[in-house]
Amino acid sequence: GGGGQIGDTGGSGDGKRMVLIPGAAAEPFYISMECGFREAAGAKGYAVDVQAPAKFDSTLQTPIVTGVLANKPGAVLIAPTDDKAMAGPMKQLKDAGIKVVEVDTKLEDTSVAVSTVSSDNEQGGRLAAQTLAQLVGDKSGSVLVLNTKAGTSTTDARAKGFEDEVVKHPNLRYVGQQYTDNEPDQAASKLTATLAANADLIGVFATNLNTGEGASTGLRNAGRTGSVNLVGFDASPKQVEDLRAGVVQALIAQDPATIGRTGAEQAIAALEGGDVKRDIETNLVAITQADLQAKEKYFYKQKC
Amino acid sequence: MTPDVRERTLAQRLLGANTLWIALVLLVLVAVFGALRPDAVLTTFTLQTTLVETAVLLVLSVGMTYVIITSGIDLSVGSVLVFSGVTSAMTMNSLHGGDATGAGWGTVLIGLVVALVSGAAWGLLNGLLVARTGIPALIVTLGTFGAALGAGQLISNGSNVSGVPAVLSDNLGTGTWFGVPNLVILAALVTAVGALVLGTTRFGRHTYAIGSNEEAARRVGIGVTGHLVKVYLLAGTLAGLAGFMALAYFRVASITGHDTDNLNAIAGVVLGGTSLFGGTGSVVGTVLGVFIPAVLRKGFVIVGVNVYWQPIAVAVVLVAAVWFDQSRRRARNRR
Amino acid sequence: MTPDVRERTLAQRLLGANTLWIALVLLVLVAVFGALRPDAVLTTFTLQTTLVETAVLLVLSVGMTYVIITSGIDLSVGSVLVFSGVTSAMTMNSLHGGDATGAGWGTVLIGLVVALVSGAAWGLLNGLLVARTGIPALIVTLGTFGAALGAGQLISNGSNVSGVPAVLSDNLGTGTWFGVPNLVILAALVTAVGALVLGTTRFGRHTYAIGSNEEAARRVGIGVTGHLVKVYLLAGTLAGLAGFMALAYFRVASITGHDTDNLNAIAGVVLGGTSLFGGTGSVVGTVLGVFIPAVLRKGFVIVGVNVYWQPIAVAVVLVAAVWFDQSRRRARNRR
Amino acid sequence: MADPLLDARDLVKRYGGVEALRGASFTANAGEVVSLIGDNGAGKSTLVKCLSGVEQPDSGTVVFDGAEVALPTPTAARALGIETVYQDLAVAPDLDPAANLFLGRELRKPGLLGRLGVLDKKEMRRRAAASFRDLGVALQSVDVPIGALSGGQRQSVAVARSVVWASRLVFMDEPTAALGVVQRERVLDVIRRVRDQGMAVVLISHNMPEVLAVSDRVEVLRLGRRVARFRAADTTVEELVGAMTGALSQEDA
Amino acid sequence: MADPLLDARDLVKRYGGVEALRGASFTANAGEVVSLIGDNGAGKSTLVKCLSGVEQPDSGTVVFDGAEVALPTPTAARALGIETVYQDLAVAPDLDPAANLFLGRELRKPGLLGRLGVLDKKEMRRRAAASFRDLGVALQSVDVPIGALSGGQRQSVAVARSVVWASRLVFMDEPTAALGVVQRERVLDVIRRVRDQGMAVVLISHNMPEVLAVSDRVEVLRLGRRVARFRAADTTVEELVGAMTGALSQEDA
Ligand SMILES: Nc1ncnc2c1ncn2[C@@H]1O[C@H](COP(=O)(O)OP(=O)(O)OP(=O)(O)O)[C@@H](O)[C@H]1O
Ligand SMILES: Nc1ncnc2c1ncn2[C@@H]1O[C@H](COP(=O)(O)OP(=O)(O)OP(=O)(O)O)[C@@H](O)[C@H]1O
Ligand SMILES: [Mg+2]
Ligand SMILES: [Mg+2]
Repeated sequence: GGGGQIGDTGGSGDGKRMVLIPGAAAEPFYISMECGFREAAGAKGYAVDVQAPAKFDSTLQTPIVTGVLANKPGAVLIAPTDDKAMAGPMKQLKDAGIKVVEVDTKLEDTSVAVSTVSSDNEQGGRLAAQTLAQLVGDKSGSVLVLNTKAGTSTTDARAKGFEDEVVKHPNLRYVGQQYTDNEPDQAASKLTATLAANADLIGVFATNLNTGEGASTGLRNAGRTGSVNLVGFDASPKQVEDLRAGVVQALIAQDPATIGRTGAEQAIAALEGGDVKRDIETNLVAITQADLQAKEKYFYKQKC
Repeated sequence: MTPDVRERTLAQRLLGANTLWIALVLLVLVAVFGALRPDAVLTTFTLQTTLVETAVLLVLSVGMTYVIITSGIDLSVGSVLVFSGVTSAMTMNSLHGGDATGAGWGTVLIGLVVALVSGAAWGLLNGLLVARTGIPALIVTLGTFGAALGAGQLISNGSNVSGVPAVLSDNLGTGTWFGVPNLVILAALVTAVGALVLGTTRFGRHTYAIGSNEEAARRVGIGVTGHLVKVYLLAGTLAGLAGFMALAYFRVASITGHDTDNLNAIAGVVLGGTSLFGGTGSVVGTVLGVFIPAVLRKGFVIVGVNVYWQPIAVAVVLVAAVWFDQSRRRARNRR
Repeated sequence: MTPDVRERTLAQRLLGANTLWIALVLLVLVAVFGALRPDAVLTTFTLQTTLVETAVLLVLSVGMTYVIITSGIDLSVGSVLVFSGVTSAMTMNSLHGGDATGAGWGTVLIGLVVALVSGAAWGLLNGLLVARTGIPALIVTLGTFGAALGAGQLISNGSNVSGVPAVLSDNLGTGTWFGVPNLVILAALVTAVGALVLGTTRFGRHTYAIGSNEEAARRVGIGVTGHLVKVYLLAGTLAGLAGFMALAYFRVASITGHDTDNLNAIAGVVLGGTSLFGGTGSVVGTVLGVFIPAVLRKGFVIVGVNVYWQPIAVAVVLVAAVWFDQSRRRARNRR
Repeated sequence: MADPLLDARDLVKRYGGVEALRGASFTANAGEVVSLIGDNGAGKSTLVKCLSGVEQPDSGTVVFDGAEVALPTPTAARALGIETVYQDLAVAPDLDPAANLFLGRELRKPGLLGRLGVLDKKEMRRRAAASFRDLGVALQSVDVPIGALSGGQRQSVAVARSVVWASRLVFMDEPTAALGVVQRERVLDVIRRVRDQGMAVVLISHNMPEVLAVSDRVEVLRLGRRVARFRAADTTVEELVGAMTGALSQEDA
Repeated sequence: MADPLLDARDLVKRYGGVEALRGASFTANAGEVVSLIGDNGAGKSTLVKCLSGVEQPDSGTVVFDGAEVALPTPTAARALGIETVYQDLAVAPDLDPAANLFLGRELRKPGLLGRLGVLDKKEMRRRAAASFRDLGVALQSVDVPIGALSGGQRQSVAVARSVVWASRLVFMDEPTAALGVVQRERVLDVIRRVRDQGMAVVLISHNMPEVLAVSDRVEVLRLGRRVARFRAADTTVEELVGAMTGALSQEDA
């Protein structure tokens, strides 16, 4: 007779407060998202708070969700770090009457959030492959994917999209992906090792910031900057600078500020009884040196 | 010449207990956070979630306590947890046509056995290598740390495994019993048994003896090799159980996010007064040592400390807690 | 009754050297990979890149060798590296109007000093806490591990700092001298000095003595507290230097990606024959111990081992190498 | 004379370049105290370690009770009824005296609990206290770790442990070195008592009067080899010292 | 009589609930060997530790050379010219004998290298070999770690270390316990020589004949208190044993 579920004991909270729980602290992507969020929520007179896990990791994000839950805000914007593992904690948010809006990433279980604002990572990977194929033209050679850690859903999706697309280009020989533990020095080392084994390497897709930085370091050490086309993901200031300097040939950028802004708007709509759209997709763009100026608005920010 | 043999009184024992002061630190922490945000901290909900989020780590740390008391170390626990979760989830899925979400207790039981056996296998490997070859435990378990994770990725083809039976996650994962989360009850049981075995049995005594002076233990005829194998086997099996618990709680066998479980477990054990050089320590201390960082992190989130300040604050309190504990203990010895 | 005192011959010393067998392991590894892919492995390019990619870790490991010989441990090195890189890069930037890319040697020199001082400061903190308070080194440095990273994030507001002077990255970062990367020359210098100081000086002797029997060292009048502070200070300063080197190499002060530097450095040191219980070890061993995993990782990518098998293969070779080393050494002692 | 209980022949033991034993032989008979003496570094402790399974000799044979035996581990030696007080004591410094006395042979509670491995700490403490009283050891407190005891107290624990458990042979490597006058007498009494129960006792000591007082026979080791054997009744301190220092040596030792 | 070199009064030292010293006093004069004797656990080693800066007494005063001194660290004691052979030897087991002999006082190479801290290992080894020869210690190899030496060899290293460096007072806590007959004589010779150089030597030993042979005075500790003092020439083994066991006690000790 003593059975029950965690969180059965509820209460009511502060409806004029919103919390953003990004996937990780300190990433320009999430900082840009935070900027959009603060701007939109602040404009409507909401108190805002941001609680980020130190790393993109569901075991670190879970205690934050429950900690935030203890404070009972009106709405929570969250980038779930795992599409299943975060379902439990996020469901608790919902059960406590908090409006949940997913930003950037989403749960497999679509019944938890009132709205999802995201860009499609797999689509981004495909875009990367297309961009690389354009950069290479009709030259042929090997291409490599530098991924982070096995099991990281976002970067795995990017790699998968790339893989699906790259095989459609017969002049590009896909040599597979290497995991780097998200450490720049491993990325550099694995890149130079691949170069040693495949002298005809002409393209590299680095699935996030750290792998991109490691890859450019590796290429620089090998003296192959420029001759091997490096496509990065995201557009943090350093990456943009590298693109400008010709270290990186293309970047696949998301639009985090819009995600944050739209997420806040959806949350407010849900709280105030407005119109809530269940799924919103934001743009992904490929930036190359040629259209650098034109796409300035997609650059990520270090601070608001 | 008559032996002047006195036993210590209960009060002396309690005051002398290595765990008293660190327990005090924990109490103070809770009191401080409670005073800052009584509405959010001192609630059943916060208590429940703090306990449940620490349950998995606690189970890992109980095994780690044994290992460290033998003056060994086990860096592999986090990876073994991942491996066991993956094998368990995949077995359950394959028994139930690829998705075990709707599976029954029978499947869950098989999953549990698979998790335990997977963990035990890695533990056995660790134990055999450490006990028989003279390779430092750090190297052996650093090896299995990488290998178990790699094996888990290999089996799951690099992605998280879902399809955890709902009966498992609803009951063990998030269920409660008179308000106490079932996961916490399980962890408490494991901890209690671990503490009793260590404190009152021959097995526990030999664990201390080996850590205190391995050569002496060998010379008095303790089967040091066999005992060490058993200790690592225990740590591995508990890591397997922890993997199963994580499966129930997170509803997915995640292959990321357990890189620092080993350091967290070690820190909890050492914080609880167990010496890295072996020979002394207790499971009760470990419990306290595991909860201090957990309470801190939780408290800081609730109180709303800036994310970048959080690790700094945790570090300061951690070091201060041990400092306090150490100087209290020293004062007691000087008394 | 006349003392039968013999000195060992050079050959005996060499054969007796603890590092001989692990050096052999490294040679065998290179030979095997070389035989499998002679065109890709035995090239100047692969040699250069392997050396340069290991340079930063090597500098960290030299400091770690000292710490472990005193029977301590330093988990904070990776975070201190990050912190030093951040402070150094930000100082250079602020001296040059927000972007130091075009800055000259003067700015670089100031950046170097800032990196060293930042590292030294954390080292000093570690040293003071370990030596004066009796808090286990594991706890102290686990604390500073979190705190230094948090402080780095706080200062940089959580993001990577770019704007590294081109003169720095072009010269130290990617420059070579008669084909040898400058970064490697720097690391080799640090290592050589580290090895000489440990092996031939009073400072080195005291380091061994403290690790071998701290109480004995104290009783013969060695300033154990001061010495320990110096050892952690050294490790911190070298981590600062490593941070500066990483800055030159990556052209950015990264915040993430150094979580496992500590374990990598410790593994290298232990692989090189230094005991975690202190008192024995050598810098030469550490060099070999650092290169074995580096060569393995590189070799497996070149040879084209499946990504999921790579960590498993690394683990197996790592454990096998130490096993071989151990049993050879034991055989030598039995000879 | 009856067959010796223990007969070791031509044991050789090298540590790296150091030859600790260079063909050492040694004999012990049941019901007799035999002293093993020799200079520092003569190889006495090494011999004891080889005969109690702690170290493996590089060559040589060991005959126990008429049969050639191998002693690969201390457990093998203990199984034959051989107990040893090691010179370096081999105690667990973090455990208390009672725990050390019963180490490896802990008493368990009666009944189910015992079968589960639960220790009977009270009984062990009681018996330990009795053993210590027997040896004249005064302890101010029984639950301090043994590492905090005085040198002599620690040695008494090691001695107590060996005589409690031995059934055939006891090696005692300098058991009285750190003992006070009274405790030393007690230990010598214990040695005689053990001998009278029919066991063999091998005593290593640098105290010649003590050696002559308690032993039936004396064997002398020098530079890793047996160089002389004496009946205690027929010899003098001078003769023993002469044998140890090489001034005197016997052909057939 | 001149003022004593060292005069300790009413030292109390507690470890948790254990009272190791309960108001112990002790006196040593320059140019004299004074033996400190007592039962196991009487507090002798504790007293030595308190007087050599290793432990801090809870109360009591220490007068050295006419002035009250505090001995917060071993270094403070060494600065006063006090050296100690500890019962637990306090050597670094991983270092070789020469390194242990010179530990904390390493010789450096002449010139710049020396100023940089570079050790003169050869010279240290040479001098160490000479010291060991002096004490009659035979080592098969000088570069094995001291942990691999025989018990007596290790003890000789500790003794050598103390007499090489002392200038005013040497505490020797059971320095001969593990020594062979010859080495023991050498150490006693060394003790006399040191005394004749005008230093004070404090000898702790359980070997009464040895105590009477080498000392000028004897002080007896019992249950943490000084219970008797004797001139060695005027006393007997029986009297000493009586004092140690409590059968005999002096009013004004
Ligand atoms: N593990 C070891 N490694 C190297 N040499 C060793 C080792 N053990 C012993 N020896 C050497 O072997 C010789 C014999 O040592 P052993 O301990 O047997 O002497 P002992 O007769 O017991 O001396 P003591 O009376 O001083 O105890 C010594 O020269 C010692 O240095
Ligand atoms: N660190 C400690 N903790 C607790 N008790 C201690 C400690 N050190 C010594 N004692 C106790 O203090 C008493 C005196 O010990 P001490 O070593 O001074 O004796 P001792 O006279 O040197 O004896 P021995 O002749 O056996 O060496 C003993 O009862 C011992 O158990
Ligand atoms: Mg011996
Ligand atoms: Mg003593």
